[in-house]
Amino acid sequence: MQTRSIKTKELSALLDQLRAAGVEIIAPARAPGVGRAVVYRRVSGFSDIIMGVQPRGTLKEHFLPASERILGWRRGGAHLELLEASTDCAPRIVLGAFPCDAAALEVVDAVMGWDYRDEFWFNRRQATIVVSIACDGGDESCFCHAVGLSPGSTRGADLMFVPVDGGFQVEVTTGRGQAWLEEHQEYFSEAGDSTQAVAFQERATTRSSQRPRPHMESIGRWLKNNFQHDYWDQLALRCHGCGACTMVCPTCHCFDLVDEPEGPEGGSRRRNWDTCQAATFTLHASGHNPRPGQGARYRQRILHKFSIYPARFHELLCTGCGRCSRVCSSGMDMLELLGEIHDMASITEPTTSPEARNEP
Amino acid sequence: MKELQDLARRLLLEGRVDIVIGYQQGPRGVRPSFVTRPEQADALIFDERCVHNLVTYLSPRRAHLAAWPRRAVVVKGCDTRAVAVLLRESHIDREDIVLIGLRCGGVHRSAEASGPLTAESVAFRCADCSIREPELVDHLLGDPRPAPPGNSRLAERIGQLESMSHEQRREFWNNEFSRCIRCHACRQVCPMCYCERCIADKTRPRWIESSAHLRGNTAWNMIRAMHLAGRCVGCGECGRACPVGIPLGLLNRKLAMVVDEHFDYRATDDPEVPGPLGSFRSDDAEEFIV
Amino acid sequence: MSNQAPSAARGPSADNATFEPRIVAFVCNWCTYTGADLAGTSRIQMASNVRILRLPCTGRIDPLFVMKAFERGADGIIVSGCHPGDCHYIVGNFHARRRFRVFRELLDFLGVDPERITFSWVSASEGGKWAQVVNDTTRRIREMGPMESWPRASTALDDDLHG
Amino acid sequence: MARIGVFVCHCGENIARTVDCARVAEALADHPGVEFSTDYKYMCSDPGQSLIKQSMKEHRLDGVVVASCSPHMHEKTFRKAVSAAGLNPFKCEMTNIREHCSWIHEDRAAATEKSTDLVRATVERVKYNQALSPITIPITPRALVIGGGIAGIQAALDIADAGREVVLVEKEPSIGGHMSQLSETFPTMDCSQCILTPRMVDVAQHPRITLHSFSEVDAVDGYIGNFDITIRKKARRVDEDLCNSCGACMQACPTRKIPSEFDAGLGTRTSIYVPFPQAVPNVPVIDEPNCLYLKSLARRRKSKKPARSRKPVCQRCVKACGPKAIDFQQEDRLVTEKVGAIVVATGYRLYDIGREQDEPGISGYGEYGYGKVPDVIDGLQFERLMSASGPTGGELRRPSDGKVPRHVVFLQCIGSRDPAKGMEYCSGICCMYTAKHVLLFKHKVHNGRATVFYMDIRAAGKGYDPFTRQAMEEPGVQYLRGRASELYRDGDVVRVLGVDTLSQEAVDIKADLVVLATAIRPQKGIQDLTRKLSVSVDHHGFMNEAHPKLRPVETATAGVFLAGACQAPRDIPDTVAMASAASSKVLALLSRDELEREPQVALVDTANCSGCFHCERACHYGAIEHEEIKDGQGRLIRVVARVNPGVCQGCGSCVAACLSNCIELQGYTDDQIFASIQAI
Repeated sequence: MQTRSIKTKELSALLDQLRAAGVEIIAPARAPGVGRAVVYRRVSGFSDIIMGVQPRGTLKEHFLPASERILGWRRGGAHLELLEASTDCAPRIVLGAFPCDAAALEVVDAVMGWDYRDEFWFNRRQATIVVSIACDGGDESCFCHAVGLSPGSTRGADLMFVPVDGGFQVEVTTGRGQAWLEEHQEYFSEAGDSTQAVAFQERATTRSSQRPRPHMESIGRWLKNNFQHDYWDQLALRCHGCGACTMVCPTCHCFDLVDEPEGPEGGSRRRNWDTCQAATFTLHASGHNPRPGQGARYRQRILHKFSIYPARFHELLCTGCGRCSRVCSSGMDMLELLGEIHDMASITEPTTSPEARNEP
Repeated sequence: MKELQDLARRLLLEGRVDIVIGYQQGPRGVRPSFVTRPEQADALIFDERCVHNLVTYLSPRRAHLAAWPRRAVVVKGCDTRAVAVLLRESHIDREDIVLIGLRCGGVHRSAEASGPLTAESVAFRCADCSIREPELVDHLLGDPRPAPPGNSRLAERIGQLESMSHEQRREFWNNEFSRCIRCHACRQVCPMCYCERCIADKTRPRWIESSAHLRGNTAWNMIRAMHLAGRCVGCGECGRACPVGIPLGLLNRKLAMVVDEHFDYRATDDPEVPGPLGSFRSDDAEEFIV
Repeated sequence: MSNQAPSAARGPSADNATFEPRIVAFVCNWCTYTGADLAGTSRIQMASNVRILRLPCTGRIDPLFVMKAFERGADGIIVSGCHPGDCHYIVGNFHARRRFRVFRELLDFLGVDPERITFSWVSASEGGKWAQVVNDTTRRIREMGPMESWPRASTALDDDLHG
Repeated sequence: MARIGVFVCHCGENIARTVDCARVAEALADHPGVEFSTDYKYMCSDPGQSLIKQSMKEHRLDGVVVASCSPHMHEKTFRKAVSAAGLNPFKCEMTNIREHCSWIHEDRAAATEKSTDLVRATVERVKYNQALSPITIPITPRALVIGGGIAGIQAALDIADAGREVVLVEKEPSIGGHMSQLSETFPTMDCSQCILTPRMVDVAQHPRITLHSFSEVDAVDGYIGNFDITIRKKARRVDEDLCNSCGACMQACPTRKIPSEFDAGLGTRTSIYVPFPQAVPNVPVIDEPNCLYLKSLARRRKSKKPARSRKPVCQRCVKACGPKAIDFQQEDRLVTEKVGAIVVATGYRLYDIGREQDEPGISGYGEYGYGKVPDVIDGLQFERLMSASGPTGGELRRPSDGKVPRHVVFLQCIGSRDPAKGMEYCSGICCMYTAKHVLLFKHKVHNGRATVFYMDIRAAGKGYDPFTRQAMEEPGVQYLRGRASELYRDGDVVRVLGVDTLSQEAVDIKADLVVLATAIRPQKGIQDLTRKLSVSVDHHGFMNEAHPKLRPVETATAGVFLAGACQAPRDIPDTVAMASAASSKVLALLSRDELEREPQVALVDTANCSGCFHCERACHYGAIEHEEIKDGQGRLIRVVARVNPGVCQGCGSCVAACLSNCIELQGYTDDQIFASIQAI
């Protein structure tokens, strides 16, 4: 694939042109309201976009909304009419996805297309060009290195921008990205000198790789063998079960289906985000709950990410974005947790190479 | 600090409690700490980053804490008001808990904050700190601290909202509530939200729709506020936990002002004071009733 | 609501002169319901916009009812029970009075004009007062126009409410 | 899918004139869950009811909606019909399209649309109606009567005579109440004690009456049919079984100057005493604060000095008592009684014009010297001065100097009908007893003068008006319409200043004695009792009846009844009538083995109850109990709320108080209400 570059001014013009053509632009920008947090949202132009700050929300809500209607019904007398929701999606572009967020889309593709192909998800995926922007290396909660990614990872992105003076170096990573670039090539220029871009990437990699790097395979093995372990209840003591970690996780994708009657005549079936951290997630109608305590629920989250999902789809359900640690109001920390499991695994598996953790 | 650590160690050594819930340094600022062995007591700290209301961990809904029934909890003066509500609402047995009070001069809004406490960084609830010397506690540690820096942003914000038209206010809240993703983190962290099955999880009938659409979100945020009227102690944990940053504290504070104005009730550390809803006076004002 | 989906006449552009508000009344069985019976027995004519739902006592009336009625398209609400001291269950209305004081302030703060809701004490002997409450409320809500600020339930498979 | 039948009634023309009933029925025919829908001229008629029953069979209906008049009118009728057709009666609901629709609207289209909406909401509700069965409660066939005045005596005798056991509790040492203090009674002038004491004796001797005198109700638990009463028997310090009523102890007692309560403070008694000679039981009681021995014990306890071996103080009564009935060791004792019904007959007390009042909102009479003028007395004191058993042996002698008063001024409405004093109500009996006092006075002091200040004369009872007329026309008697503006002591007379409002003339009377017809007030501490009984009182403290016209002797708390002046000021005939009425209500209740109650009571979903007991605080009836949930090993998991269906009155306040809505009021469940709101 080729490398090109784009000036900020040109990018701005490109976005204006896309918007005029009816393409929806999703990019990091400040949310409306009191918090003014940066989130991925629909923007009207380049000036809305805020780069270099990891958004609080993730990209997933643009592919799997927090709540969406998937079916409706209307009743008149004995007649029942079913109203299917459209799965169509107009063309969109995500501009400025963090590499960890772009990668997450591809990670979740596996489950969305597994035993049943989720039309809502894939139609949105197909209608969307994902342009990521190389990360500067993140903060102390980031651990993309540990899960096989990096600040410059291009996974899940059709193109990646690397910040350089006055614009971006553009790396094309997919055929779709190539085609899209060619469609809009008037806005792009030749790659030119790559020194700045390489330096940016090196700085980011250095920052990122200085953080602990727990060994995921041995963690996976330990998890498999330690379903019953005092660690879980100890770990979950401070956890409120609020589920904020799952809500801001780019790879958490569990949902609930609810039927909402809207009067006697009709209603909607909706798909809503759900969280394994809630007691109601597994509560049976009988009142029995197979995951009765926060320990069991927290274990489920860890197992799903680092044992169950890898076993089924051969990859981790985590891109190391660190949002779970940042959002937690009681200071649960994913990197710390993985380190602890790594240590426990090292005791039971003394063969684990110490280099793998790369402790500073 | 040593005073606190020594006390925690002693309580555990003497078998007075099974666990001491306090604060420790975490990877990102201060976080709750759970000390079950005397030798762990040295991890306990207390400073102006200790914003968390640890009384939440006394709520009966913390089933995973049931293995440690006798708990000591580190509380600030304001936190004791939450203890009072749990006592009043029959949720804890005073005999089972040891309250370690720490004299507090205000806390940052964020547990990750650094530097001195300023009017900018101080938690909203510190603005009207009224319990400098908590009486409900079993132990009171630390030296007297100066009063926290003043901060009236919450009250100002409420004033601003009140001066708006209904339409403007509605727009403001629609904007806020439309971000809600119905994770119910606000409920989970609230020391007063202890229901076995929250009304929002009741399905027959489903009064509050679980979908994150404006209708369901309005219903949830409205009823949540209503259910906390006269019970909320203003600890702000809900707002701190909200992953989308909805200013829930505004709603809670507003209703606290309402029950103060009309029923002369303010959150208190006295469990004997009846809550304003569930009690009444036969001469309560009723100018809004025809 | 009736079988018809909210019609154009109920949309934001509705002409207030032709706008017929939908008002749901939550009333206690012993005083207001009986008072409304008396209004009927006395043939006191009143606006036909109010639909009464009978509860045993104002003490049973939950803000959830009001919320749900608004969700379902009500433009106005009446909550009515026995005068203080006359409650069939002695104190139910005292509890209700406090609850609705708070709820009213909450609605106001959320940007819902509390004038959308009438609270009244109507005794079993006040048929005339009931008619007045009904007429005053209907007139007031008609002047205010349709309730637009509350997110409604509707069976139309339209755009997601979650923008 | 539900199979609901909709039956729209024309009520002749009453509904059909304004509502297109056929159209309503037609609109509902298509509604989901409606199996059958029709209209008919008179649903409540026999053919109408048959139509319902027949349709129920034909269409196998599992719910019925009758759209007709108010459920207050015919809910029972239709539920009975539905029940007769084999369906649970609570599967039938009514929609009120007459009182709430056809009678109050003229626009036919609007009324028809409204009717359709209302019926639709009811149909949706009925889908969630559950089959309910009446609650049966066993009944303890005994009654408690609180108060041993004429009301309590009458009620106790009526109930006991009819064959049910009665527990009578009287707080004073003797039963008899105020009536035993009266000299004569209006309008017949028969001697009060002569007609009362035989009834007191009847009580004492009745095999089915257990009398607890000098006792008070300490606690009331339970509910209709099943009350558990705790009675505090105050320490009398005289053994009731041993005492032979000889009176030697009273002769021996050295403290003799204690104001007698029975003589309204005008006479004296000893510190071991029976209130009056005909007391029932005729057993003395020792007055702890005044007894020399008990005082010395208290002093010794207080000083905490080691008990010196000194001879005990006094104890003359002990020495005087032949049967050794005096027992200074006796203490308050709690006894429990199980009863099925309660009659409250606590009576009244008189308003005191003093400066200090026991309740906010009540104020005294500064213009009458706050009761400090000795020759200004109240009606009960006058009764005692007139009574043959009174402190003066029936001679009228005024308190200050024992002289026979020549000119007596009677002031009516003292406190009564005076919002400024806090009692805007009429005390009812004062016009009558003042007339009686005038006649008694004229009888004893033939040439005496009586002046009565009155506001109106209220004499509506049988023979009452001629009686007051007689008093007015008695020579030397003058009725002045107006109030005394001031009275004060002036030498050995009391100056009464006022205005005769009819002649507009100022009046200045030098009276020898002034008698105040002070207002009737509820007994002191009545609110302690009403709280225990969960009965409400009005803002004066008079107990509230369940309905002012149709249920005058019942209270809103099932199984608790009222007799006499605890409900409002009453004279003797009204009190006795009320007592007999309350007895008949009690007997109707106690004549059954079981009580059937409407099943519309609250029910806790214990699986979801978190035990916060907001419900308990909202429940006025104390129907919420604490239930322990235990695991298989008997370990306590948590404590949850439970509703006692016998106590629950079905108001639903607990449901609204429950934050997680895990209490349901049956008949008004969340599902039912939700469904009707969804549809309306």
